Amino acid sequence: MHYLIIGNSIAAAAVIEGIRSQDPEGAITVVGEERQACYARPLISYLLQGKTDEEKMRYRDQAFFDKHKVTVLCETRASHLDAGTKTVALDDGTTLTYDKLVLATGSSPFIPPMEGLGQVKHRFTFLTLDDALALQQVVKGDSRVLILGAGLIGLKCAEGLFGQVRSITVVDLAPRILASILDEKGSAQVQEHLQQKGLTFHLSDRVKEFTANEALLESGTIVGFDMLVVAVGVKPNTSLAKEAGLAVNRGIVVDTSMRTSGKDIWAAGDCAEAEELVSGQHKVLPLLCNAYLQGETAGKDMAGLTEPFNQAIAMNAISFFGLHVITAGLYEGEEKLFAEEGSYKRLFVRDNHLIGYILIGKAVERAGIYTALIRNQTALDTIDFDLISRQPALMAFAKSVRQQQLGGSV
Amino acid sequence: MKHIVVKSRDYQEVNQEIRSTKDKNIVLSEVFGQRYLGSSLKDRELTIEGTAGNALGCFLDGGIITVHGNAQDATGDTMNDGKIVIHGSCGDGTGLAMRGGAIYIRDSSGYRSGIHMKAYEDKQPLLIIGERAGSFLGEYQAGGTIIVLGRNQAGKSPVGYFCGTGMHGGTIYLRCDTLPVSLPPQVAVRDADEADMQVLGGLLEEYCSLFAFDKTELLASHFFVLQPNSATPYKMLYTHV
Amino acid sequence: MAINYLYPDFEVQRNESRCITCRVCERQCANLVHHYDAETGRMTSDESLCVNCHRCVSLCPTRALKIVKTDHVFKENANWRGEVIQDIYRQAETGGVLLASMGTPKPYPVYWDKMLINASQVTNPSIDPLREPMETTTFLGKKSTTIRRDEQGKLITDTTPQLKLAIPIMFSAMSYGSISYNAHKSLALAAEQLGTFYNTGEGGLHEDFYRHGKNTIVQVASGRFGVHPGYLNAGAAIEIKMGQGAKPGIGGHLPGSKIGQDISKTRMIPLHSDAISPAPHHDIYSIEDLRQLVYALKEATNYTKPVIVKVAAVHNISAIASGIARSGADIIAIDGFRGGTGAAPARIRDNVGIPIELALASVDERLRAEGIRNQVSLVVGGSIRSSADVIKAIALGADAIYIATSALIALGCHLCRTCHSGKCNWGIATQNPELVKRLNPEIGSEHLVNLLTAWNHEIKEMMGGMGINSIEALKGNRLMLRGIGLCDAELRILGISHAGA
Amino acid sequence: MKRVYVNEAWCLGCHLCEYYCAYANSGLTDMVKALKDKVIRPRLTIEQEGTISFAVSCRHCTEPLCMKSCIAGAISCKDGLIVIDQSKCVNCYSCIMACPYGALMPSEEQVMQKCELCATNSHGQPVCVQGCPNKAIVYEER
Amino acid sequence: MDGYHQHQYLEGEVRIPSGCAISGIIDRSGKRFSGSDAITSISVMHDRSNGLGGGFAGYGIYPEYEDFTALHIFYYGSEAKRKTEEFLEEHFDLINLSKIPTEKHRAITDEPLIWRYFVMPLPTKLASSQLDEDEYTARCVIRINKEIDGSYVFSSGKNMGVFKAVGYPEDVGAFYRLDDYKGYSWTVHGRYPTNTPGWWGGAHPFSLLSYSVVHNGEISSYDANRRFIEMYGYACTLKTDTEVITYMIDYLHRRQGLTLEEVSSVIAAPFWSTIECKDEEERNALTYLRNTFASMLITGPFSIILGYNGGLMALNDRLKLRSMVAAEKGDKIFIASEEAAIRIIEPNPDRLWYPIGGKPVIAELYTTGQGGAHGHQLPVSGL
Repeated sequence: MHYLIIGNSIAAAAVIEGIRSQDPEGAITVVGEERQACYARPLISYLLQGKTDEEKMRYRDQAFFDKHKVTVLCETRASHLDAGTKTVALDDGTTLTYDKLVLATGSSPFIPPMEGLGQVKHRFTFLTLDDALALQQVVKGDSRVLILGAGLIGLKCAEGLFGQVRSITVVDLAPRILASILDEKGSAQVQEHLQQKGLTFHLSDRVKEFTANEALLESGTIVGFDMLVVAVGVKPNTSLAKEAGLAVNRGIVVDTSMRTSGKDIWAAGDCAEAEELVSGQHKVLPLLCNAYLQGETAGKDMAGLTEPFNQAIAMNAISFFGLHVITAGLYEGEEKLFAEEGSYKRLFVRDNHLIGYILIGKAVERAGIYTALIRNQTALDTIDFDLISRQPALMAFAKSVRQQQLGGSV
Repeated sequence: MKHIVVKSRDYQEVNQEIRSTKDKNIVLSEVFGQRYLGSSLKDRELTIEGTAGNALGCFLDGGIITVHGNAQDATGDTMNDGKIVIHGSCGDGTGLAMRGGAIYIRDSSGYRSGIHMKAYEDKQPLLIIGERAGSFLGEYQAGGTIIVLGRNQAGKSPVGYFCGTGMHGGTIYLRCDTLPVSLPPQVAVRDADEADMQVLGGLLEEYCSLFAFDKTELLASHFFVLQPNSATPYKMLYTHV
Repeated sequence: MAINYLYPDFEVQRNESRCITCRVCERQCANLVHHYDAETGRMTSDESLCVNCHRCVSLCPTRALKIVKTDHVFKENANWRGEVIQDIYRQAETGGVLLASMGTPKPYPVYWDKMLINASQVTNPSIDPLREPMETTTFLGKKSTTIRRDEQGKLITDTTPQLKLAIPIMFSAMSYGSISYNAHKSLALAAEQLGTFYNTGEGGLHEDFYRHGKNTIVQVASGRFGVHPGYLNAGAAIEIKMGQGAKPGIGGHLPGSKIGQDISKTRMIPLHSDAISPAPHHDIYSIEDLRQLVYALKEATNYTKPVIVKVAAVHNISAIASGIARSGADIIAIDGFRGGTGAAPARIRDNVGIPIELALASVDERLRAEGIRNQVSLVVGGSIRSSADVIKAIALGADAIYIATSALIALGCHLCRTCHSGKCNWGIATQNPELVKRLNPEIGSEHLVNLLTAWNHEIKEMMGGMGINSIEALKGNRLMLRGIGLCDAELRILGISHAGA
Repeated sequence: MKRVYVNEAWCLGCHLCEYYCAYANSGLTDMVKALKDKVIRPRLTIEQEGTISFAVSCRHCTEPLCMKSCIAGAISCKDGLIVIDQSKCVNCYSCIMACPYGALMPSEEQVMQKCELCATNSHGQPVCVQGCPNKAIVYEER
Repeated sequence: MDGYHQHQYLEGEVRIPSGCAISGIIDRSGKRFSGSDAITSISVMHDRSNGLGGGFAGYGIYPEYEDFTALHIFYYGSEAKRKTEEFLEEHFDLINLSKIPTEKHRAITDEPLIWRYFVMPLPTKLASSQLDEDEYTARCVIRINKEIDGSYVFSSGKNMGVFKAVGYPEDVGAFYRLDDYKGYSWTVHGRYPTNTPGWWGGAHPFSLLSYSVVHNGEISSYDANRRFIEMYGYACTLKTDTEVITYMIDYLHRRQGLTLEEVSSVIAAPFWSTIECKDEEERNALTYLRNTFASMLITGPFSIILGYNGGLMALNDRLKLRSMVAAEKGDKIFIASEEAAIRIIEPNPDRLWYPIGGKPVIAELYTTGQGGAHGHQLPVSGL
């Protein structure tokens, strides 16, 4: 039995663990494009900040691969997948055959066409370790940084660079920051926090034209910069799948066992498009937690244990300069709002279920209890919702449930 | 060879005569229960014909005592070294606090045999009983080895009640198919394994040749091995004022 | 507010350098002694509310607390002592009868402490209880007076019903109501594990505890609370309570405020109505009436349960015991005047009755003199504090011992003697659910089992020292006792010689 | 595996477990020194409402969502014990988002902490259990 | 009271624990033999005595008076004798009275007056007492011992007699000229009391009616036993273990009608753990006996030989803390503290065994009992 994993990040590590929980012997090969061994991409902003280093960033160390008897091919790109012959061609000219394949190819930055972009000398994306290292190379104390995109990646990049550069300006087309995960009030609160720190925002705006060191915005504003980071979004890496004729929408379509439409081919992580629990729709959820759970599910399924994973929900835990934000699910239906000094909480309820929340500041404590309400689709009339909406607490559950949770099996 | 006819003579007199004689071999005949015969004897061989009295060979320190007949109570009391061979049976308290040497009994022994037997370094006492032993065998045993061969017992347990009670060291081997009743909680029992049989083979060598028993036949039977659970059975008993 | 003559008995001493303001003292004091002062960030206390129960002291994780006796004094007076004066103040102010809890604190002689136990030397071997069999199994009940045989000459062995105790110690009567559900449960679980018995007291048997019936003695007292045929048949024995050591001749009452749902159901009386136990049984005004009740209970239980008659130790106890022995009772329980109680008038508790040691000695001797000692078993209680007390009681002639205060102490009681307040911080003498919860029966029963297991070990060691390996050979074996510092009259009553003689 | 289990019937809401926990994980040998005049950060939480109270701490799940959500690979399972490598933690709160018991919280040093059954401090045995006066928290195999 | 006793505690004024040697012989065919074997046997165990007491019981020694109670009485002074004889005449027909023949022995001193009476209860007195003859006699004996100062009945059975004194037992045997008596069974005792007074009455055997007990050991249950048995009309005047054992056996065997095996399972009751192992019927019986007569359990080390008309019973405490050996040769059964004490009179027994603790060895005349020596045994083979 030969398991082949294309991609060497979180999903890949989880696939390995999934396989090995069932099959201690089958051969496993990992093909990864990057130089570095398996690491967690979200950590790159912390690398810039100096909160971690390359060594600590490793998601699984070499001993992990040794223990699980995994062959890792780094800096190797899979160039072609033939589902019929069950072969994968590598860009070094060799071909690997597989019995079972998982595509964990992740995603790539999306760079929209922009006039004059080619003239910009220090131009970066911010997704990989190499991106961060390249950025680090040119950062100087007097650098002016322009970041396109006020989403998670752009702002984490801003936080990573903060203090090491002269100025940071963020431009986004949307009228508010973190528009994909926050509501207006939440955005405003975070924005205020960031502005207090010294970040400059140009929202509802876009770059019309670049020169070497300036960007002319549509509003007419001219922003001078020494370094440019483009962080407007990512797109799933689906080309291998498409070539092989697998069903692909935005991402590679998979079922709850992470099987693609192709025989003996699974997909997991940022490249995959699976059903989201709350909406019931197929979505790409580029979240580390999902990547892991999908990878684990795929790995187990490949090795013979089918344990469907159907609890994927959109969620994010992020912090900027000590201000923590945790969000999950959909922002629809009835809502309950609790806002006070330094704390913001909005809960979304539909049909007797919690379907989403936004928590900022102190309100993030024990957020997982809310997450579990969404995940487990707990009927709210079985718990003391009044109590739990004030404060996430097991107290809100019936005594028997508490006994099960705290005194029973886990 | 010195020959003493004992009959109704006072034990002090007899023991005095034993001590004062130069002969290596001494034979006592017509013995009727005189006490302390062979007490703390060293380097000498004593042969007794008749009934050896209480505390035969007490504090024995290397001598060899052979009895043709039975011995009474407390045979080998606190013996340190040497050998006592009984061509017959013993009364109660045989091998009391024995801490070296060997007692070989052809037939049976009474209550409390091997009580408080103990071992230290090269002092490894051995008590072998051919047929059966009374209750409280190996009571308080702290070391050494007791073997009961259960001859002529038809596989039934060859010991009485409360075998090994208070045991906190040493080993008891019982040759039988049925465990004794009322074994105390301090005692762990197991079936003898290959290694035990090896040990037994060594320990029974001299015994079998002395009484002309068939060692192979004896070893062909099932043995139980009794050992203490703990060397400190009292540890959990106390709290401090 | 009027003048308050009373100064608090105790002072709460808090070591500020150790206090970490965890506030456990505040949370755990039902008397509301401790408070957290947010302004200073420090704990404060109101000692006038303190009953010295040590709950806060025991739970303080840094041992920052201790309770000390106040050094505030009245002018010294050997006759008009401070406590005497304070009692007068209390009564003058309220017009009330002084109420108190647990056994008398007065310094009467404790004869247990004036008796010494024998041990073997040379002529007789002492016995090690860890290896040799050492028996404490005790049967309570009437023994046959003559041997009967069937036609084949075989012994007829059907004795009257007996209680078999693995250890000669039982938990004496404490009602559900006077003590908590969890205290009762602790006793029931421990009795079951130990192979002995606990006693319902007169409060009936909670439905949850019927399952412990084979280790339960059900009590029938003057109030007859919760008594019905199912109850009588639920236990292993029935005890008729005539009196109690702490308050001979006195009834009792559990105030309606304590009669909550559960207790109301168990006692079978209306919610929040007083539970009144009259001083006498109103069907027993004489000894022959006692016989009538004894046999009524035997009839109701088809002669399957031994009947115990419990009386307080009073002056003519030996004559009373003789009468009880002839009433058909199987077991006589005698409660000495140092016995405890949930609530008793202080003057009665402290002044009525006689010590159990003397009562026991004289009852045992009297029953023997009359040749009827074997027709009845004798159980004594009333401040048995240790295994040595047990040994001495049995050597004086008791078959078994009742303990209650010792058991409560094992459960955590610190003898603050304010049971009557209902605010027991240890969850024992209270019905407040928040306080009751503090006594986890798993811990409670474990402590009781530990205590009696330890006592039993000590009993066995002492028996072994005397060369006795069965408890029955100790019973009434007064040669094993010697008096120390006792006068002739005391020695004569106890039936023992003075040490050295 | 032995775990800490909670029986709320016996929880008195005395909060001693929290103090013992904070002390045990303080690295100091003197409780007073460790806790006096400090805001404590215990690794377990007493939930209290009216007369009900109970302690909540890490359940050491066999399928630990915190571990699976940790972006830094800082949470791992060692023989059933879920432990945090605080040197790897970047304080992103993904674990807080994931844990259905709300059993993780930031330490004073702003990295995540949680109950590690005192296996990783000098006490070796859960101190909350030892300090509980009423066996409302027990440490056992179930 | 004589001078000797005025300066010392009397037996009975203090409790005297003692260790000892015992021996017993019975010829089950009823053939009578002299007391010399018993003397020889006990002399081997000289070291177990200390000269403060020795004594014998012989059964079948008065065939010519077998229907009469033989009273052996010590008198300290003629006043005691006068009072006692007055009492006897009031209650009994006196058939024969004489001094018991003795031979001066230098080791036996301070002897009291030693008299023997063969008596039968006065029929009218007996009838009005509503008692049987044994009970009537026993009560009279107890009354004399309790109430008449200086007088002590030390033997009161039929066709049997106790002979005892202060001294070594072999000397006591010679003093009483036991060579001249012939009996089918003999028991003998050498005493090692650990307290000073050696009083003639305090020597063993202790006897009531035809029961006689020799005893080796010291019981720890003494006062529990005494206070219990005294409820039933016995007065333990001597404060010795043997006295209380004798009374208990009398009570259980004669008055309650228990068999000797049942008596043994009361006074040397098996441990509860042992009782638990028995089948239901035996378990019930043992539980019943132990529970009913709980206060008659004897604890502490003891080995006794009970003599009675027609047999001997030997019994060890249940832990067998005292030694005891039994042997058989033809019609004879031997029991002794030490094997040598048997070998000296019978060097080649047919079999020899160690009785088990708590289990009686009972040997009876073929004519009166089962004739065998039965009971549980720890056999010694190879003889």
